[in-house]
Parts: sequence; structure tokens; C-alpha cells
Amino acid sequence: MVIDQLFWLFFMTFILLLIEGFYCVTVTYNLFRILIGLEVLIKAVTLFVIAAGYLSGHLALAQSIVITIIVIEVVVVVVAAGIILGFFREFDSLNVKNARRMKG
Amino acid sequence: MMNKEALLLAAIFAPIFGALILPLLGRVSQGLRNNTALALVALSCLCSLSFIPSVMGGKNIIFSFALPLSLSLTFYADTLAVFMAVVSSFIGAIIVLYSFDYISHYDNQNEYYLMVVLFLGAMMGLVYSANLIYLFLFWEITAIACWRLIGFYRGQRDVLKADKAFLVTVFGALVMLIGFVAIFQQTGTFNLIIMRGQVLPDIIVALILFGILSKSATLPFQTWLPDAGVAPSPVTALLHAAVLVKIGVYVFARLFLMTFMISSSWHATVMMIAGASALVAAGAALVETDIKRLVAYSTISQIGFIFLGLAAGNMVGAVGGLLYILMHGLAKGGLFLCAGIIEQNAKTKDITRMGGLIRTMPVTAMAFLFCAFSVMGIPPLGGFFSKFMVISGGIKSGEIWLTLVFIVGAFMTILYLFRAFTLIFLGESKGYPSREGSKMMVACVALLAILSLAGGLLANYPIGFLKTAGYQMVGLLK
Amino acid sequence: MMLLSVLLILLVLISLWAVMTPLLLRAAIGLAATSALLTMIMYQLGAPLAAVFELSVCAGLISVVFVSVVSLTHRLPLKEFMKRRQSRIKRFIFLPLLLVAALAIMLTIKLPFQLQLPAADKISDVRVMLWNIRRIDLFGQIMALLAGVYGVLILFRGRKTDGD
Amino acid sequence: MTYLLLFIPFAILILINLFPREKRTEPAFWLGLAVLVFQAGAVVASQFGYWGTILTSQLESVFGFNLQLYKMGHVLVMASALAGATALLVARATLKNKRDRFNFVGLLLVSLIGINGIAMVTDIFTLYIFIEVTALATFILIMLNREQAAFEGAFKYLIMSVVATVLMLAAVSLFILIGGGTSFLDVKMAVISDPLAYTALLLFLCGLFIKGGMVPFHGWLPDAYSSAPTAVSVWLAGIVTKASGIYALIRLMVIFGGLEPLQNIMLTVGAASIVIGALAALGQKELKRLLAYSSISQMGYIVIALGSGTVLGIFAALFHFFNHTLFKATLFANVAAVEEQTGTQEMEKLGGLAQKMPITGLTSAIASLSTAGLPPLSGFWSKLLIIIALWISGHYFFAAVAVLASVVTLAYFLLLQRQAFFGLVPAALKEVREAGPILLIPAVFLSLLIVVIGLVFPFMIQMVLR
Amino acid sequence: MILEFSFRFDQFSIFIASSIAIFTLLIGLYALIFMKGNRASGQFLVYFFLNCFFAIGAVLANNLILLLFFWESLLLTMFGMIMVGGRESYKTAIKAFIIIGITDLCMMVGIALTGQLAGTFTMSAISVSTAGLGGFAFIMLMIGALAKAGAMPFHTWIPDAASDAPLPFMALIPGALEKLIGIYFLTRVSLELFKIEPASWASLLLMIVGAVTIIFAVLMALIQKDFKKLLSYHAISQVGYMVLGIGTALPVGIIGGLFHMINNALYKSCLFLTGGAVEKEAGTTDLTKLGGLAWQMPVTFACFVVAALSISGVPPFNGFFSKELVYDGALERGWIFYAVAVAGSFFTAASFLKLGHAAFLGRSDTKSKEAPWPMLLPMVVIAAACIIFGVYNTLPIDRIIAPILGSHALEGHKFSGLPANMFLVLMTLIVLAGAVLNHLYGVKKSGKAIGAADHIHYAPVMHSLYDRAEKKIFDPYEIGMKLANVAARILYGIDRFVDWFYEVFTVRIVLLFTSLIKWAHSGNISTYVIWSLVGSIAVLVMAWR
Repeated sequence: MVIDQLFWLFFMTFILLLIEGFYCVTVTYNLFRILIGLEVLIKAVTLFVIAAGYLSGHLALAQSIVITIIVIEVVVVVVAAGIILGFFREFDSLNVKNARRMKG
Repeated sequence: MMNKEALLLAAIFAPIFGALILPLLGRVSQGLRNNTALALVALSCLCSLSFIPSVMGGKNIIFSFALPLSLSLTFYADTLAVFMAVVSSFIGAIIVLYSFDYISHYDNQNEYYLMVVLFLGAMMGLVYSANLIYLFLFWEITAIACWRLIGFYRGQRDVLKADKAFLVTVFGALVMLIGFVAIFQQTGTFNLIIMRGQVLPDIIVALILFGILSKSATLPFQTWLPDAGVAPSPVTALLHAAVLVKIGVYVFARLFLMTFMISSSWHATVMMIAGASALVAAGAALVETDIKRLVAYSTISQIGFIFLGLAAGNMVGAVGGLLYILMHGLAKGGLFLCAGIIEQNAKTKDITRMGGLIRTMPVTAMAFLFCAFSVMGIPPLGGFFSKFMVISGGIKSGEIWLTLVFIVGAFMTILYLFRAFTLIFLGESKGYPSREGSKMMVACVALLAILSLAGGLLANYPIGFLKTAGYQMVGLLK
Repeated sequence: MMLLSVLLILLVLISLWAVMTPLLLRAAIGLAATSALLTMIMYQLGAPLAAVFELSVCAGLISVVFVSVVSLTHRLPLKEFMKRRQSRIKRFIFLPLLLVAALAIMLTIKLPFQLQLPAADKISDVRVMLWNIRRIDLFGQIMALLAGVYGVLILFRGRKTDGD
Repeated sequence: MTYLLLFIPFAILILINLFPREKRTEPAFWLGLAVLVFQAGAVVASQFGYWGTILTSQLESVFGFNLQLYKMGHVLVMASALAGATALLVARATLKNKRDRFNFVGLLLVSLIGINGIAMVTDIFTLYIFIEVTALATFILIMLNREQAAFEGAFKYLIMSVVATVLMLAAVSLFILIGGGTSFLDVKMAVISDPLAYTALLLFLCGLFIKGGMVPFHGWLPDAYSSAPTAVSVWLAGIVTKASGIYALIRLMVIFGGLEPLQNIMLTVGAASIVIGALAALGQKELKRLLAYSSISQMGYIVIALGSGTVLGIFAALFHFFNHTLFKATLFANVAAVEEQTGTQEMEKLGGLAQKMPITGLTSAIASLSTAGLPPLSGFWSKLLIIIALWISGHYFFAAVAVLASVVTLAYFLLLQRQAFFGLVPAALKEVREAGPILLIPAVFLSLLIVVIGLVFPFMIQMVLR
Repeated sequence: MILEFSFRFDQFSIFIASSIAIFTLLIGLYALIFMKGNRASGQFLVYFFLNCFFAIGAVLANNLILLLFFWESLLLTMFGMIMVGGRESYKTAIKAFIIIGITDLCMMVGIALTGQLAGTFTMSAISVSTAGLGGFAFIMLMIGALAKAGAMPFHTWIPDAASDAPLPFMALIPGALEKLIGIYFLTRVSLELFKIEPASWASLLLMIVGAVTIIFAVLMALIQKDFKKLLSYHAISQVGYMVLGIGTALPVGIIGGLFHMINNALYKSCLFLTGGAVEKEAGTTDLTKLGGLAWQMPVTFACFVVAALSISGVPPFNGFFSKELVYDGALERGWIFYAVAVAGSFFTAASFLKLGHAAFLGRSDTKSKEAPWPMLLPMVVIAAACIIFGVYNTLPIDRIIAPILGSHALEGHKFSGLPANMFLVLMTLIVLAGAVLNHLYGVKKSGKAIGAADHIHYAPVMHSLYDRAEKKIFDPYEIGMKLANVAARILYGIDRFVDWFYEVFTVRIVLLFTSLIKWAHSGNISTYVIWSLVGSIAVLVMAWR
């Protein structure tokens, strides 16, 4: 019984963090804050992987997966930061409007 | 004697693959390219002609190469196929001959000859193929060739019209493809020889009819044909008169007369559609002032007659419909080529601004008149027999009122052809100094007129040949 | 069990704060705090290696990158900043309400289906798992890093200095 | 065989960077090309079974990767080789900056490794990793020449791919929770037994849909394709989106094809992307954006074929997958040629280029007609098989949608031909000449391939079906 | 099954064929001279003799299709001959072609229908009832025959041709040949193919058409001022008698009709030939300019008198005897038909008196010598034939026409010789006297020969009718052309609507969707993310449902 309760606890946190992440990405006007949102999402997923590993007893597998995820997502976020710098260099502002020019 | 299969393959693939080398020859010398183009088409015509004796004797030639998923490549030369092959390749040859002079002073001629010969090769392939998918394959190749040919002058309007024609025909063809796939699901094969005598449910017939009507420019889809008048006139002759629109009619005959049995209610519906199309097109022809559009509308109207014959469901109608294809091909081809000469010399397409050309272009005038008589169905010319048989077929099928609609159509045919003849040739000339077309073009036109006349006098041979095709028909309610 | 739930609640609150703070610098710091908290949770769940990795990479490297990006991009002028503040408050106010609503819903409904868990894994040591069984992942990581190197090379270099 | 596909590009990648700074772009290009040619050769050779088993066994022990190349993988590897070669040639012709060209080769090799990885993966997490690697390499490729629009396109692609990652990893974690492992076998066991795992599979599918650019998830695709430099668009459109999104879908549908609801999802998403992709393409003003929407529509065909749930459907999807690479690469190569000669890709400014650039005109005509599925070319056969598969499996409505949408496909390609190639030459483009040989070789080779496959296909079926 | 090339040589068809041949020979001789000046005379003569070939072919054919083949070929030769007439004659040529072309198409339907009803196309084997569909077929065939014969509704091209076409054409075709073939076919249809009974609606219809043709055509003829136009109207009205005769379906009427056919061919062609001679010598056929030719062209005048008397039905000549038989038949079927027929002959007599008086008597202000002998020879021969057929009328009736009906139909009594019914003869004499009186009254009233019929012309009611007729209001061809153009415009409207549907409607719908989708791609990243989330939820819901 305890496993179900524990799973439900982790699942709730995961869902809440997801909502935070997605809300931040979609609502913000600032490009940097989008990055923050993305980072929150990644943290949520990492948490959930570890929780799954813990609950199902496959902790070793979960840990190795988390390590790989962290490495890859770091690179992604660094590239994203680079892009934001590129935007800044072009428009001197981090406003999301600059990223809406391609329509149709 | 070279075995028949090799000849059959030569008839089909010689023009198709030969066409690809024409542009290269074109770079070497124009004459060489023109003659090779003519030779290719003539070759396929001769091959088809050589099949006539054996086919008349009942031995149909078949070539098949087994492939999985029932996509086996099968070509089958029976009476109907040989007849269509001979008609279209013969008229095609004349048109290629005609276009030597017509196209000589325009640019991108290489593409023109490539597409014309490819078109005729695809027509041969379509006529002989006994596998639905290959039939569709060649059907679409003709659509591509048409697209390039209609857009020959590359003007903004021409290309728009070419695209329109391409889209309408491809749309119809795709609906037909759904029909073919449905047949595949029902019978498990695409091979027509195996499926002979199967009964088709109404849905499939409707789908295939959709495609046929779009290709043969009947009422719901007829507007692309007059619009294709922007093409050079040998192309419109090839397209409208002799070959392209006949594809739809041929497939109707091949599927619903030779292979499948369809419920008799379809006969009445097809005749109704054909009747409406004949009337509307005849009306439009009576009002039209552009010479090519006028003759195109007349083609749509005559196609209605062919459908009347084929959908009549009896021997007289079917043989009449097929004979109509031959006679109409010759006569309408002649009319279009005359239109070409007139347009090239009178520098205008608008018949209201022409006049009195008979004095300067007597031979073309006579040819135009003879071909017009043949289209109207005046006796000494071939059109009479086909029109009579089509109408007696219509009456025999019991649809008296529908046949009367066609008679009104025939009345209007006489009216608009004479209106055209008078506005162009008679009356006083409106100051356009027009001299006779070049020797070759006039010869072609005269040849077609004489052939129409010969068609009338020697009508017994084609009718006899078609009667053998008639006996093999499955779809006829005897 | 009790400690774990407290940590999880803290994690959600900190990340909420990180998302909603007006100042970008504070957001970056908030993010570092969340990853620290995550490390503690992982440690609690008995996944030390992952925890250490998370701490060093996420809390460390990413925070550094974020802070440097914030510093590189100059702040909005005050007037602009105040105007933007109002509009952001108006937009972000729904987030906490949404969270509370989601929490309420999830508390009420139970897990619709019974959870059958598989047999525990034989290999308990991460090192063995990572190096022997999941060797392809390492290769993937190397490739990702290589791509990252190219990315940095291209993105962070100065104005288009002409190549060699 | 499997390891070579990974290690050779890796080795070359390292080798390239060893060259001294000045003399490295030229050899890099040739070495890159060599890798791709080797790859293509390897696939063709393996078709005829020359690829001895000896070679693979030693490497097996050394590295212990559990990789396995199925028949499907061959298609992907071959397609990536072709698309890669075209991209390299186009890049050599269009990218002026030497440094950019060098980086292009490097990044191309990285994403090539990613794609080869996807082709051979047997574990769902490894699949995620390789998808992520290719995505990473592609983000940077898009921003190669640091144009302003490129930033926006890459940024959108990045965000969407992170969203996809989140979905995929949530699914992976659930698989670990239920199945205990991430290999396809465990996943298969879990999904069959447990509904939670079934939901996880759906999440994973959504992730792949985002990566593949299917309709509700396709927002990023037109911006990414049109903003990237044309050489990158060739690679992106040719293989990356398809490999990371569609190929994985094919792998999953091979395993889970039987499930009825999955088929429905595939059919609806496929049909939606066909129709909306085609209609959107009809209204476009620029060439690349039009081709982007056309890619969405064509990938919709592949997905709808998967929805039929029959082996013929899978085969048709794979065949269309391969054909699509051919036409898309040719079309983008043509766009590159046009852009290089006329300097613009707005269709209004173009016209009658077939007169000035006959070869480009011809190849673009062949590719367009083949995409629209007109018979003599290969596109027809794949569309035909898709329709037959759909019709026989009973999905009449979807088969009809697939067929009739190809009329809209033809419509927008005719629009392209009319605006760019088929009309009369406007004054501004009088001095346009034919594109350079480097640009023409890929276009001609690929269109030749289209025509040959079109003619040879019926005879080829036996060999492939086996 | 479809077409056997079979001919039939029975009494009737041989007779018609031989008369065609004789007429073509005579008028051909005449034409050689007449057309010498015309530049297209060679072309004209080709058509002329080709026409004879086709006519004989049509008459001898035993298969309905073969008959139709030759029948419609006549169209071509007729069209050719009228075209040769002059620069402006193409309008009439086309008018004639269209009228007869359309009626031939009706005939084609009729033949197809009869063939289908009877099961075979060989005429000798066909016998179909006029009930229902058969009736429709009969009407169609009747239309074909009447049009060829030139009866009322389809006659309007003949007066125009009179002025435009070369005269030998008028002499041969409307004058003789058409009547022969048209009535031949009408008899075949009504007697052999359909065997109409006297009481049936078909015979009533025929009689009405005959009567109408007689009266209206002759009224129009009365007021004509041109020699050839007047003759052409008379050609139309004479057909009325034949149709009336055959329409009675009584042996006496039929014999009368057929006999009248031959007589008409004789005197009508002779009149045309005299007209030709006048035109050649006097240079014009306008009656107001002509006068006093009797003494300058005695032979022509003599032939004209013989022919005029026989057409008016004056006793010793052939016209009288055939009209008597027709009167007998008409009276038996209904007095109204008889009254119309008699009135017809009254006006015929009046108009010929006017013509003779204006053209030949009175002062001659033009100097014209006699026509050359080759033109005179045919006139004299035909005039002689008129007299012989009149006086010794047993020869034509007993030996040629009677066998056509076969002995049973004749119920024994003989028709040749003097007319049996004296009352009819009396009435005819009274009518002729009346015509002479009217002529004298007309000439005295108007003072000149040409005005002989003016008092009828400008009578209150008649005046407005005549004006409208002159302006071709009642001409079915004009009405038909207007109708066709209106119908064409409507049909063209349909065609344009279908075109609009493609060019504008579908294109706009599609572009509407396209712009909708393009608007949806707003470009900002949050919309795309929201789409993806909504999409995934949708996928989950769809899978779970």
C-alpha cells in the first residue's frame, strides 16, 4: 500500500512541476524566462525518473539514465543560452516579439 | 515472321523511349528530329495495322510479364484495342506531319516533339494494356504530356489554362484510381482478362465514370477543353479531336462493354449526362466567337453522341459509337488543322473579324466544308453512318426522348458549323491579306477531308471490323 | 517518508518562486536552489551518484551560464521595468491558483488502476550498469558534448570574424 | 556493420579536426563525402549479403553495444547517405565562409552518427539519446551563418524538442516503473499487460509526433526549414525530421501495429497533416516555406500508411519514406540553385527559369510530379501502395482523403512550376545562367534515381519483399 | 444487319426514276446554253448531273438507310448549285441547307424508329401501324417528305432561291425533281409502310397540310411582281394539291395526287424554262419592266400559254384532269377541302392571267429576239407532253399510275378518260370564268396589267397580313434561328456557370482555407507549444475512448 501512496506523491509533484514549467514557457514575454521554464521541466522529469527507479527497485538503471539526461540537457540549455545571446546581439532586447517574425 | 509480341511491344515502347532521344536529335538537325518523330508514330501505326488480320481471325495477341502484387505487366491486343490504336496513331501521324511547318517558327520545339510522340506512345500503351494500373499509368502520362503541350506558348494565361486542364483530369483520374483499387479489393486482381464478366457494384461504376467523364470533357468537367484552345493548333487537334478525349470513351468501352457487366440503370444515366453535355456544348458553340474554342465545344458535343452510342447497350449503338470515334477523329482533326491554317494566316482567332477567306484559301475552305459536313453527318461523308447508327442505337435502347435531345443537338451542330463557315469563309473580307497555308499543311487538311469522304463511301470495312469487336462485348444486353 | 514529502513540497514552492520573481537574477538563483533541493531528494531516495551529478552540473554549470547571460544582457530601463512588472503579475497570478486546483483534483481521485511492480533489478551497482550494459549511452553523451562544443564555437564567438 | 556505421563517422570527425587550420575545409569536405559514399556502399553491399559476419563479431565483444540493423534500418541509412551527400555538395556550392563550411561538415557527421544510431537502436532510451543528438547538431546547423531569422527558427525548434523530450522521458520513466527495463522487449511486455504503460507509449508517440512535425505539433517546422541556409534545409528536410520522428514511429508501429486505437491515431494525425500541410503550402509565397509544408504533407502520407496496420502498409510507408528523401533533396537542391542564381526565393520575383536553367527546371519538374504521385515516377508507386494498403484494411475514408489530397499537392507544385519555372522570363532575370556543376550533380543524380525507380519498381518488388 | 445495298424495280419507282432522267436530260440541255456565260457553269453542271444520280438512287433504293443515304446527298448538290448562283446567294444556300438538313435529321429519326418497330430496314417488308410510337415515326417521315417536296412549313427557301439560284436549278429541283421524290416517298410511307386508312388522323393531318399549302402559297403568288418569284410560289401551292390528293387515302384521291405530280412537273418546268428564256432575252424578270414579248418570242409565248392553261386547270390540258380527280377525292372527304382546292385554282388562274398579260401582251418597250433553239426544244417537248397527257389521259393513268395501287384498291372502276362527276367539271368552269372576270376587273381598276391583283393585295385585312408575310414574320426559318440563338445563349450561360464554379468558386473556397491556416500560424512559440499539449491530450483521449 505504501508504494501506491509514495508513487502518487511523486506523480503529484511531477504534474505540478510540469504545469509550472509549461505555464512559464507559454506566458512569459522574456526569452530568458522561457529557459527557466524549460529547466524546471527537465528537473521535473529527472525527479520522476529517479522516483520510478526507486519505486520499482531499478535504481541503478534510473541513475545511469538520469546522468545521461543531465549531460544532454545541459548541452541543450547551453545552446539555448547561446541562441538568446544571439537574439540579444541582434535586437538588443530579450522581448519575445522578436521571435515572432516568421508568420503564415 | 517477327512474332506478334515483339511487334506489340515495339508499337508501345518505340514512341515512348524514342521520344526521349528527340531533343538530342533536335540539337543535331531539325529535319532529322521531325522525321524521326514521324517515323516513330508511323511505326506504331504500322504495327497496329499488322495486327488487324490476326485479330479479325479471332487470335488476339497477348504479352504478359508476371509480377507480384498482381501488378503483372500485361498487354492485350483485341479488336477494340487495335481499332483505337490504328485510329489514334494514324491521325497522330498526320498531325505530326502537319506540325512540321506549323511549329517551325516557334521556340522550344524539341520539347514539343518530345511531348507529342510521348503522348502518342502513352496512348498506344493505354489502348493495349490489360492491367488497370498500367492503364492508369499511361492515362497519367498523357495528362503530363498534355500539360506541357497546352502550356507551349509559356504565356501567363496559357500556363494557367494548362494547369487547369492538368488538375481537372488528374482529379478525375484519381477518383477513378479509387475505383480501380475498389475493384482490386473485390476481385483480387487488376488483370482485365481474368476479370471478364464480373458484375460491378454501383459505387465502383460511379467512381470510374467520374474519371472517364473528366477525361472526355463531358458536362460537369467540360470547361478545361475549350480553355485548352490556347495551345498551338496541332496540339488542340491532337488533344481535342483525335486522341485525348477518345481515351475516356475508350476506357468506357473497355471497362463497361468489354469487361464488366453494369446494372442497366447506368445506361440511362450516362445517356442523360451525355445528352445534357451535347446540348450545352452545342449551345456554347453557337455563341462562341474564338475559332478554336468553338471547335472544342463542338468536340464536347460530339463526344456526347459517342457516349449515346456506347451507353445504348445494343450492338448497333456500340458499333456506331466506335465508328463515330473514327469518323469524328478524322473530321474534327481536319477542322482543327484548318483552324490552324486560318489562325496562322488571318493572324486572329476571332471569327467575327474574318471573312471572305474562300477566295484566298479555296482548298482550306473546301476541306473545312467537307469536314464540317462529316461532323454534321451528311451522307456521302463518313459522319452519316456513325450518326445514324448511334441514333438508331439510342432508339433501340428505348430512350426515345433522350435521343430527341440528341437530335436537337444535331440540329445545333448544323447551325453552329455553318455559322462558323459563313463568318470565316463567305461574306466580304475584312481587310486581312491572308494567303493559302503552306503546301504541307494544306495537304494534310485535304487528306483528312478526302479520308472523311472515303470513310463514307467505304464505310463497310470499318463497320465490318467493329462488328467483330461488337460480338466480343460482354456488357451488351443483346 | 515525512521528510520526503516536506522536501517535495519545498521543491514545488521554490520552483514557483523562481518562475515568478520579476528579477532575472533572482530567477537564476531560484533555479539553483531547486536543483539543490532535487539533489537532497535524490540522496534521500538512495541515488547518491545521480544526486552528486545533478548538484555539480545543474546547480553549478547551468547557474553559472544563466548568471553570465543575465549579466551580459543589460537590465530594462526602470519605467519599462515597472510597466512590464504589472503585466507579468496579471499574467502569472493564475499559476498558483492553477497549482492549487490541480493539487485538489489529484488529492481527490485515487490511482485508477492497480500498480504491479516488476521484480527488483539484479545489478545494484550504477557503475556496472552504466559501463557494461548501457555503454551506448556514454557514446551518446560524447556525441552530445561534441555537438555542444561546435555550438559554443559557433554561437559564442564574437561578431562574424572571418574564418581562416 | 552496425558499429562501423557509428565509428567511421566518429573517426573521420576527429581526423578532420587534426588538420591544420588553413588547409582543413577542402579535405573535410572530401572525407565527409567519403563517409557517406562508404555508408551507401555498405548498405548496397549488405543487400547482396557480402557483408561477412566476421567483421561484426570482434567488434561485438569489444564494445558490447546491443545494436541490431533490421531491413528497415537499411532504408534509413541509405536515405541519410543520399541526403547527406546532396547537403554536402549544396553546402560546398552555397556556403561562402570557409569556417562555416568546415563546421557544417563536422556537425553533419555528428547528426549522421545520431541518425545511424536511430537506425540501429534496440532500446527506447538509447533511441531518445540519438534523437537528442541529431536534434542538437541540427539546432546548431540551422544557425550556421548566424542570420537573424535562423535564430528564431532554431529557437522554436529547440523549445519544441525540449517539450518532446519531456514527454518522451516521462514515458521512459513509466516504462521503468512498470516494465523494469527500457529495451523494446520489456516495453512490449509492459504495454500489453499494464494500461499505465500503454499511456506511456502514447506519450512517447506524442513526443515523436512533435519531432516528426505532424500537424497539431508541426508549428516549428516551417520556420526552421525556411530560416536555415538551404544546404541545412536539404539535410533537415531530407532526413533529420523524418529519422528522428517518423522512423521511430515506424519502428514502434512494427511492434505495436496491431492495437486498434493506435491505428486510429495514426490515421487521423496522418490525414490531418496531409490536408493541412497541402492547403497551407498552396498559400505560400516563398519556395522553401512551400517545400516545408509539402514535407509535412508527405510525412502525413507515411504516417497514414502506418495507420493501415498491415505489412503492406509498413512496406508502403518505408518506400514513400525513401522516395520522399529523393524528391525533397532534389527540390531543395533546385531551390539552392535558384537562390544562388537569382538571389531571391520569393516566387513573385521568379519566372520562366526553365528557359535559362533547363537542367534545374527539368529536375524540379520530375521531383514535383513525383511528389504529386504521377505515374511514371516513383512517387506514384508508393502512393498507390499506400492507397491499396488503406483500402484493403478497410479504411475507405482515409484512403479517399489520401488520394484526393494529392490533387492539392499537384496544385501547389503546379503553382511552384508556374511561378518559377514554366512561365516567361521576367526582365530582371535576363542574365541568369545555369547553376554550377556542383549543384547540378546531386539534382540530376537524384531525379535520375526517381525515374529509374519509377520504371523499375514493379520488377524490384520481389527483391524487396523477400 | 445494318446496311445491305439492295435496290427494287417495281412499277412505281421505275416510273419516277425514268421521269427524273427525262427531266434532267431536257433541263440539262437547256442549262448548257443558259449557263454559258456564268464562270462556275462547269461546277454547276457537275452538281446538276450528280443530283440526278442521287435522286435515281434514292428512288430505286429498297433499304430505308440506303434511301436516306441518297436522299441526304441531294442536300450537298442542292447547296452547291445555289452557291454558284451569285455573290450573295450563299445566304439562301445555307437557309435551304439548314431547313432541309434539319428535316432530314427528323427523317433519320423516323427511319431509325420505323426500322426498330418493323425489325427490318427493307422497305418492301415493312408494315407498321400508326398507333403510338408508329404514329411518331410516321410524322417524322412525313416531315422529311414534305420538306423535300417543298410543302408549307418548310417552303420558305424556295422563293429566296428563285431570285438567287441559277434558273435551271429552279426549273429542275423545285420545279420537277423535288416534287417527284418528295411525293414518291410520301406515297411509299402512307400507302406501303403505314397503310393509313381514310378515317385515320394521319390522313386528316396530310389533308390539312395540303389545303393550307394550296391557299397560302397561291395568295402570296398573286401579289408577286417578279416572274420567277411568282412561279416559285406556284410550285409550292401545287404541292398542296398532291399532298391533299394522297392525304384523302381514297383511290381516286391518290390517283389524282400522283397524276397531278407528273403534270405539275411538266408544266412547272416548262413555265420556268419560259421564264429563263424571258430572263435571257429580255435581261430582267421584273414584270413592271417587261411587256409585249408575245410577238418577239412567239414560241416561248406559245409554250407559256399551254403551260399556264394546264396549271390553271383549263379542260383540255393535263392539269384539269388531275385536279378533277383531286377535287373528287377532296369532296368525298369533306367539302371544306374541296372549297379550298377550288379557291386555290381560282387564284392560280388569276395570277397566271396577270403574269401572261403583264409579261407577254401590252406594249413592248424592249427589243428582244427569240431564245436560241436548244432552249426552245425542251420547252416545246414539255408543252407537247402537257397536251398529250391532258387529252389522251388514259395512257398515264391506266398504264402507269393505276398498277401502283394494285388492282384490289381500285374497286374495279376506271379513272382515266373524262371525269365521272359532272358537277365538279361545272364548278371548275364557273371558277375559271370568275378568274377571267376578276382579271379584267383588276386591269380596268388599276389601269395596267401588273395591277390586276392589286385590289386583292390592298384589301383591308389582307393588306396587313401581306406586309407581315413580306417581312418574313411567319417564316419558320427566321423564327427557328431566333429560337436557336436564345436557346444557345441560355446553354452558354450554363457552360459559363460550370466554368465559374471551377475558376472562381472552388479556388476561393480553397484559398479561404489556406488563408485560415496561414493566419493560424501566428509565429509565436507559445501557440505552437499549446497546440502540441492540446494535441497530446487529444491523442490520449482518443486512445482511451
